[in-house]
Amino acid sequence: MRLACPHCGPRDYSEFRYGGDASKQRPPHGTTGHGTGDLQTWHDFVFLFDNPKGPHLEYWQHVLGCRRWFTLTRNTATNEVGEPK
Amino acid sequence: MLERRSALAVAHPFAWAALTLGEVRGFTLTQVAGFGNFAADVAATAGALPETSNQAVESNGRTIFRTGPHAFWFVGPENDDLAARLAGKAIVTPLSSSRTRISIEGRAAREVLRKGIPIDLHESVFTPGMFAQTGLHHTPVLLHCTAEQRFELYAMRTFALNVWEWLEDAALEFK
Amino acid sequence: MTFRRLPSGGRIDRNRPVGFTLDGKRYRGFAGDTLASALLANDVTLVGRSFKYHRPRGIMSAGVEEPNALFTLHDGARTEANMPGTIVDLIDGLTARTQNAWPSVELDVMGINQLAAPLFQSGFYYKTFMGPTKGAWMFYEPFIRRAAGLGAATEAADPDRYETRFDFCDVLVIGSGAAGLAAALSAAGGGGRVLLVEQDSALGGGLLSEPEQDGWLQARLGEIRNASNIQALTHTTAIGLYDDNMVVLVERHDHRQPDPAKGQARQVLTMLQAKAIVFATGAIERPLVFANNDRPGVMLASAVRTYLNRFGVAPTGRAVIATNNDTAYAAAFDLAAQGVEVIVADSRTEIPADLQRRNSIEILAGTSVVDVKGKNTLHAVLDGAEQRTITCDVVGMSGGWSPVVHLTSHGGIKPVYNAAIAGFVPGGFAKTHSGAGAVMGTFGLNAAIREGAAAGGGSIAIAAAGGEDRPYAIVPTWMPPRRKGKAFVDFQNDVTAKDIKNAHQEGYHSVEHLKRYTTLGMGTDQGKTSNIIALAEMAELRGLPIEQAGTTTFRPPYTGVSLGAIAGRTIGGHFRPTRRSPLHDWHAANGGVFIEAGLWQRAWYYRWAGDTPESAYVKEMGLVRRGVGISDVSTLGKIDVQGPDAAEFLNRVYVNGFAKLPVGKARYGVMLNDDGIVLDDGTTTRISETQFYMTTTTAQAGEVMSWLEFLLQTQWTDLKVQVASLTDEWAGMAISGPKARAALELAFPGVDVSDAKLPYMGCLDFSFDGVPIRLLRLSFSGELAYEVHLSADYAISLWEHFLKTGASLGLKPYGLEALASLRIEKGHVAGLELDHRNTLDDLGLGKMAGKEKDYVGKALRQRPMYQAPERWSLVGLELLEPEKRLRGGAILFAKDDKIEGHGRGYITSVTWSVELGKTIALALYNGGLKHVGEEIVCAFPLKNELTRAKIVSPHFIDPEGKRLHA
Amino acid sequence: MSKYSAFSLARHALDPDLPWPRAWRSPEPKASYDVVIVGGGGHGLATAHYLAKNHGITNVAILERSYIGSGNVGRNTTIIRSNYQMGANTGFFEHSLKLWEGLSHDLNFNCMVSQRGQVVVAVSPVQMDVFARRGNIMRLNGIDAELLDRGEVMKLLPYLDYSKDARWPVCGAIHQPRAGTARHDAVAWGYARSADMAGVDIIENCEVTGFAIENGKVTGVETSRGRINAGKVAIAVAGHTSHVAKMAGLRLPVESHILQAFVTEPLKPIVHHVVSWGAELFYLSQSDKGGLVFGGHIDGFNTYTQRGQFAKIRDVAECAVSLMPFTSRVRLLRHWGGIQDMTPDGSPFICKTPVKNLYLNGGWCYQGFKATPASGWTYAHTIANDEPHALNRDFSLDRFEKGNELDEFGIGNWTYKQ
Repeated sequence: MRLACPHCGPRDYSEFRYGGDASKQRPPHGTTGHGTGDLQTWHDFVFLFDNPKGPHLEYWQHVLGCRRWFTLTRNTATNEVGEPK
Repeated sequence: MLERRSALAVAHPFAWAALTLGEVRGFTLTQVAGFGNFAADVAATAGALPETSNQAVESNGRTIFRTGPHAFWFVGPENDDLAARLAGKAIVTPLSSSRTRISIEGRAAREVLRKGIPIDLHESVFTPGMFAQTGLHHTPVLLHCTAEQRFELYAMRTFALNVWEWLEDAALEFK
Repeated sequence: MTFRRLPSGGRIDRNRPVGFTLDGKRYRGFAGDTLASALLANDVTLVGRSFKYHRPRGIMSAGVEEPNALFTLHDGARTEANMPGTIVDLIDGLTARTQNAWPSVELDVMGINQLAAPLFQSGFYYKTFMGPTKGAWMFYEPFIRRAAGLGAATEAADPDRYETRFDFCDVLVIGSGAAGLAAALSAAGGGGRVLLVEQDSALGGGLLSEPEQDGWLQARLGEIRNASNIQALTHTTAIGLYDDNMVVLVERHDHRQPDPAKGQARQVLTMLQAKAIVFATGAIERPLVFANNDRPGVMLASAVRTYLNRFGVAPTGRAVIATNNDTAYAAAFDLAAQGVEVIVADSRTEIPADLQRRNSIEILAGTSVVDVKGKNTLHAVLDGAEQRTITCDVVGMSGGWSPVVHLTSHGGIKPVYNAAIAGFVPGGFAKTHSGAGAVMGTFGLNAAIREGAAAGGGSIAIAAAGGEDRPYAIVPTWMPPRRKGKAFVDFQNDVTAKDIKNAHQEGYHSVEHLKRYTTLGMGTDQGKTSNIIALAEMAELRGLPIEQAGTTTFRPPYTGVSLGAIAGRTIGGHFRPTRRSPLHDWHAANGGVFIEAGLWQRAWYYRWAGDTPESAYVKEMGLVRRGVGISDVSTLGKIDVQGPDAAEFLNRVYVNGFAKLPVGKARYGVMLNDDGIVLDDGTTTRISETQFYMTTTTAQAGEVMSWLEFLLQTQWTDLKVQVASLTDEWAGMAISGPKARAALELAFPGVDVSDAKLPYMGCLDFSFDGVPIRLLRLSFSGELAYEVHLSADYAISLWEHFLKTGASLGLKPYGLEALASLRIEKGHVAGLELDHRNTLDDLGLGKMAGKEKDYVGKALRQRPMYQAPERWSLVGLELLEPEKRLRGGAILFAKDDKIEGHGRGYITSVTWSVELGKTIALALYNGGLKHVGEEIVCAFPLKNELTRAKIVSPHFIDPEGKRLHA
Repeated sequence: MSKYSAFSLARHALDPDLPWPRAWRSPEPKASYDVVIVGGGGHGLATAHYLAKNHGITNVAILERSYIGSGNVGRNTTIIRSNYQMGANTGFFEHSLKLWEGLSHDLNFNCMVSQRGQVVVAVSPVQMDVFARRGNIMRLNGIDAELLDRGEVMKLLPYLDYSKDARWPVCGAIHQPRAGTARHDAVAWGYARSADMAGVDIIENCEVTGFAIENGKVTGVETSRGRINAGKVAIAVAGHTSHVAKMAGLRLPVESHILQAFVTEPLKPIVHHVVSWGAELFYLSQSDKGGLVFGGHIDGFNTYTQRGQFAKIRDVAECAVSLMPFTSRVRLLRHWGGIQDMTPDGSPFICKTPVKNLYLNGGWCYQGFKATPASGWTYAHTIANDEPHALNRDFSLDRFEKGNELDEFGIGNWTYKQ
C-alpha cells in the first residue's frame, strides 16, 4: 500500500504509523467535569467504532518522514486510498 | 577540555572502487519552526527558503531542507551562530548532536541504498540537490543527494552506528 | 532404456559437461540442463514416491508446476528439501537425493501403503484414530507425522546470504514468452523504465521449445539487449501482487554458486513499485485423468516437447500422445521429426483437417487413453473409436491449458471461466494492469505478439512471427472413464478422481471444502496442474456449470519462496535496530556489561562492582547510598516543547498542573491515555515562559512523542506549540548520593550549586568550557541527586571529567540494575508498575490529579470499577523469611486465604535493600495501603514456593524526603 | 447415521461402492426456529452443538452466508492453549482446553487435538517476571505451567539461535505442556456433523440481510432466502460483527483487522512444540502434514480485504529466521489473511445485547480458534437461560463503561496496536 504524505508525497506504507478512526469528534477540552454524561460521551468516543466496510476517514502519521499527522479516506473493502488532508 | 566525540568514533570508514563510506563531522544543524508568518522573518535573516519538500537549497554557506510544512533544517558550518540570530523570530531547536551525517559515494551507492530505502533512487528521479525524509532499517533518516554518485544520510545519533553497520553489511558485495 | 540424449540439438551447451549425483550415484549432463532434463537424458525415470501411497513417480512436467519430481538438494547446513528438479539449473557438483522413500525409490518399504490404499480414502483420518481413550491421537500422531512431510530439513542455521531491496519502474512485464517480449519492447519504445522478469533460466518462455521460431526469438532478444531502458531478469519470479502495484520479485542465484563471505546473495528479493504491469504469465498444461496416469513415463505433452527441443532428450521407442485439443500435436510432429514413432489418441471425434494431413503420425480420433499398465515399459490402454493397447516409452498427455491467473487474482479480482479455451482467465484488470498471450486465453503466436505489443503501450511495431496462428481447439474431458486403478488429479497429494467423488458424496461440495477435505492443491506445487480439473469434476458432479462452482482463492506466493529471501539481512544481530547511548563506547571500554532494554543496549552493571549482576548491583547501590555514583540516563525520552501555548498544552496532557510552574523549576508529571490508564511519567522543566524541557520514560519515549504530535496537529490545532525530540541531541547522566553536590563542585568549579541556588526540583543552565550544560536537581534514587544534560557529542568527555574530578570522593559508575533497585527502595514506579493496566490511583498518585482543570483521561478514570476500593494498588513488601526469596511475578494472598485463583495482587519488582539489609518488593495489592502491617503470603507455585511477607509503605527509605532536600 | 471408526473405515475399504453418508444435510430453511444462529463458523457451529447437547434445544438453524467454516476457523494457525492471566480469561480458556481434550470423542470426528506443548521464549529477565506472573496464576487455577531456564529451553528447542549474534538472548521460557494444536477445518466439520445429527439445520449460502425487531425484541431475520422467524437470534460472525450488529442498530467496541498466517512446504518432523517468541508476537508450529504454520501481529489498520501488507510479511519472516535460523531455507508456500474483530482490551464478547433475545458472540481478537469449544458452550448457556454463565459473565458489552476491562495484552485502548 502507498500513502500520500501531504508534505513528502507518496510513500511506502512502512514509513507510516496508523492512528485510527478520524471521523470521531473528540469532546472539546475543558468540558470534562465529573458528570456521568462525560463518561458516556468519552466512552462512546474512545470505545465505539463504526468500523465500516467501505470509505473510512482515518489518521496516519508519516513517522519515518516529516512526522506529520494527516487524515485520508481509505476504502476498507479494497484498501484504495484517497487524497490526504 | 571537553571534546566532541562522534557516534561513529568506533566505525571504520572505507574507500573501495565502487563505494566510499565516511562521516561528515563538524556541522551545525538547526531546526527552525514557527507559527504564522515566521518564514518571512527567518528568510530575512537566513536568506531564501526552499518552497518544496524534496529539493534542498544552498544559501549563505548553509544547506536548507524544508522538513515540514512549518519547519526547516539548516545545516551550516561548525560555528554557525544561526540559532542565536534567529532567537525570538522562530522556534529554534539546535540538533547538531542529534544527527550523524554519513556520506556514501561511488557507483554502487544507489544500489546499496536501495536495499533499505523505500523511495525511487533512480538517477533520473532522485537527482543532485534532492532529499527525502524516509526510513532505513526501521529508523528515520534524511537522505540528501549531493552529486550524481554521492549521498549524505542524516541518521539519528543513537541509531547511527546501527545504520553504519547496516550500510557496511549491505555494501559487502561491492568490496 | 526409455530416454536418451539426442546427438545434437537443444539449447544445452554441449561443450560444458556438468557432473552431479543422485542418491550418491554420479551422472553427467550439460550446462543449460535442468536436473530433470539431465536425469531423463541419463534415462533415470523413477525419481520419487508419492506423499500418501508411496507410488513410484517420474518427471511429469518441465516447469514450476511439477508435482512429482521433488528432490533434496545439497548437504549439511545447505540441505534444501522438496525442490522440483524441473526448475533446478544443473551445476557442477550438484548433489541431489530422492525423498519420501526408504531405503530407495525402487524398494520403498512404505510402498506397502498402496495395499492399504482403500483405507486411505479422502478424510480417512477424520474418521479414525479416536480410540480407545480420549487422548488417543497423541499415540497415533507421531507415526502419522513421520509418514508425512516429504523431504527433511536441516536444523542447522542457513549459511547463505539473502538480500532484499526496493525498486521502481514504469512498466513491469511478467513473463518473457512472445507476448511478454513484445510488451517489453513496445513499452520501451515509449521511453519509460521497463523491467522484464522471467522465472526460467532463459528468456523466451514457450518459444524456447519451438525451434522453428528461433529466428524471431533471437531478433527480439537482440532488440531487448540493445534497449537501454529495458532491464531483463531471468531466474526471477514475481511471487505476489500486493496493494497499489507492489510486486514482489525473487531472483535466484544458485546457478552462480554465490559466496556469502563475499556478500554474494543466494537470492535477492525486490519489492517493486510499478506504474503499470503487463501480465504475460502464460498457461500451464493440464494432465488427463485416467487410471494410473501417474506412472513414470506419463508426462505432459508440452513437457515431452520441451525435453526434446530444448534439452535434446527423446524417448527411445514409441510415444503415445493423448489429447483433447490441438496443442499436443506440436509435440507429436516434433517427435516424429526426430524419428520417434508417435500415435496420437485424440478424444475428440472431429480433428482439424490440417493436422490429419500430416501423415508422419498415426492419429486415432475419438480415442482416449484410459489406463497405463506396466512398470518399466508402458502399455497404454486405448478406448473409444479404437480399442487397443500400445506399448510405448512415454505417454504425453494434454488435457488443455490453464492460464496462469495467480498474480492477477492476488489483487482480489476473481478469474472468470472462458468456455472456448476451457480455462479461467483474468476477470478484469485494475486501471494500470493489462494482460497478453496465453494468460488471456490467446494461444495463437501472432495474436499473442499483437496483444503483447498493445499491452506494452503500442508505441512501436513488433515484427510478426513466421507461420499462421492456429486455433486452440479443445473439447474438454474432465471426468475419467470408469476404470479400475487410481486416476490422479493432484499427483503430489495423491488425490484421485474417486476422492473427489467421495468428498461430493459426503457433502464437501464447496471448492474450498473439497480442497481442505482432500488436501487437493495444497502440495508444494499448489495444485497448478490439478485445481481446475478438480473443480470442473466437482461442478460436473453437482450438475453446475463450472463458472458457478468457482475457484479456490489464489494465494501468494506463486511459487515457494525461501523464508530467508523474505527476511533478507534483517535477521540475527540485524533483526531489529540496536540503539546506543552516547556513552555506549565508554561503557564498552570500561567494564560495562550491557543488557537489552527494548531496542536500547544499556549498561547493566560494571565489572568494578562484580562479575555477576547479582553481586554487582548491591555494591553499586551502596555507592549511591553512601557516597556518590554516576549513571547513564541518556535513554530517557527528551522533548523540546516551545510556543506561546506550551504551558497550556502541558497543563492538558499532564494530570497535574503545569501552567503555573515557575521558570527554572522542574515538576514530576503523569500522563494518562484517554481511557484513564497511565501512559507515562517524567519530569518537565520550565526553561522560559514559552519553553519546556520534557523527559519521558525510556520505554514510552516514542509513544509520548507521537501522542503529543497527534494532539497538536489534529485535535488542538488552535494551540501554538511545537514539539521536537531531543532524545538524540542530549545526553543525560545522573550524579547521585550524599556526596553528589561535592562531586559537582569538583567538576564545575566556580558554579554555585548550593541548595539555595539549586534547590530540589531546580534547574540551572550554564556553560562549561563553552558547552551548554543543563543541571537538574532530580532524584530517582531518593538521594541527593542531579541530572546533568548536555549535547551528546560531549557526553563521554564530561563523564570522564566527572570520574576524574570525583575520584577523591570515590565516584564510580552504576548501571541499570542498581538504578532500578534504588528506585524500588524509594518507591518510585517504573517498568512493570507502568504496565498499561494501572490507573493513577493504583500507583498511589491519585492526589496529583488536578481537581478543577480538565486533562487527558479525566473522564474515563472516573469509571466505577476504576474507583473501586478493592482495586489493586501500590504497596511495599518486606520479606519475613530471610532464608527464602521474593520473586517478581509472585501472586499475593492474605494470610488465611486459600492459595488458589488469582490472589489479591502480585509482585512487580524485587530487590535487596542495601539500606534496610533485607529483601523488599513493590507490589500491587487489593485495597493497597489499607493493609499496611499485615502479613501476607507470596505464592510462586512455578517453583513451589510460599513465602511470608509484610505489607509496608512503598517508600522504604526517607519517606519525608530529607535526603532529596539535603 | 453411521458412526466413524476404524471398523467403518474397513467396511468402506472392502466395499468401495458403499457410499459414505453426508456429513451434514443441506435442508431448505423452515419458516421458524427456536434459535437462529447467524454465522456458520466454528463458534456458531459449536453453539448449535452445545444448545442441543447441554440444553436439549434442537429446533435451531445456522445461517451461513458462504460455506460453513469459511471464516476464521478455516484460516488460523490452529493453536490451542489456556495461558491467560486476566480474571475471567483464565477459567474460560482452561474450560475450552478441557473441552478440546475430549472433543474428538464428543463429536465422533477426529479433530487431531495434539497436546504437544507450547513454549513461549523470553528475551529478558523482566519478561521472565511477566511470564512468571502468568504461569503462577495458571498453576493457582489448576492449569499446567512450567518455567524453563535457558538450558532447559536449549534441550527442548535445539534449533533456536543461541549464538552471540542473536539480537535478543534466549533467557528462558514458559511452557504449557497441555497446549498444542488442532486440525482447524475438522473442528468446523465435526461440530457441523454433530449438530446436524441432533437435528440442527445448517443452511449454507444464506446471507442475513436484516433483523426483525419489534418493541425492542428480535423476532426473526431477513435473509437472502427469505424471512425466517426466530424465538432467539444469536450472532457469531467474527470478522464481520460490526456489520451484522449494525443491522440490529448496535454500535460496538470492535474494529475489523487483518491477521496474516503462513505455511511452508511439508517437512519431516522437526519442530515438536508450538513455539512463541517474546521479542515480537510470533508463533510457529508444524502441522501433522509437515508444513510450518506461523503468524505474528495484525497488520495494524482496519480492513476487510483479507490481503496483507508485504511489510508485515517481512516482519514475520524476519522473526522466523531470527528465532529459528534453519527456517531460512524452508520455502513459504502460502500466506493468507483472516479478518478478526479487535476489541479495545483484547478480550471477547459473549453476552446479551440491548435488543431482547438478540445475543452477541464476537470480538475474539487473536484467540477465536482456541476459544471455540468454550465459546459455543457458554454462548449456548447464555442463549438457553437468557443470562451468562459464570465463565462468560465478564465478557459483556458494558465492561468499558464500568471500567471492567480484561486487558490481556496491556496495550491500552488502541485496538489497532494489539
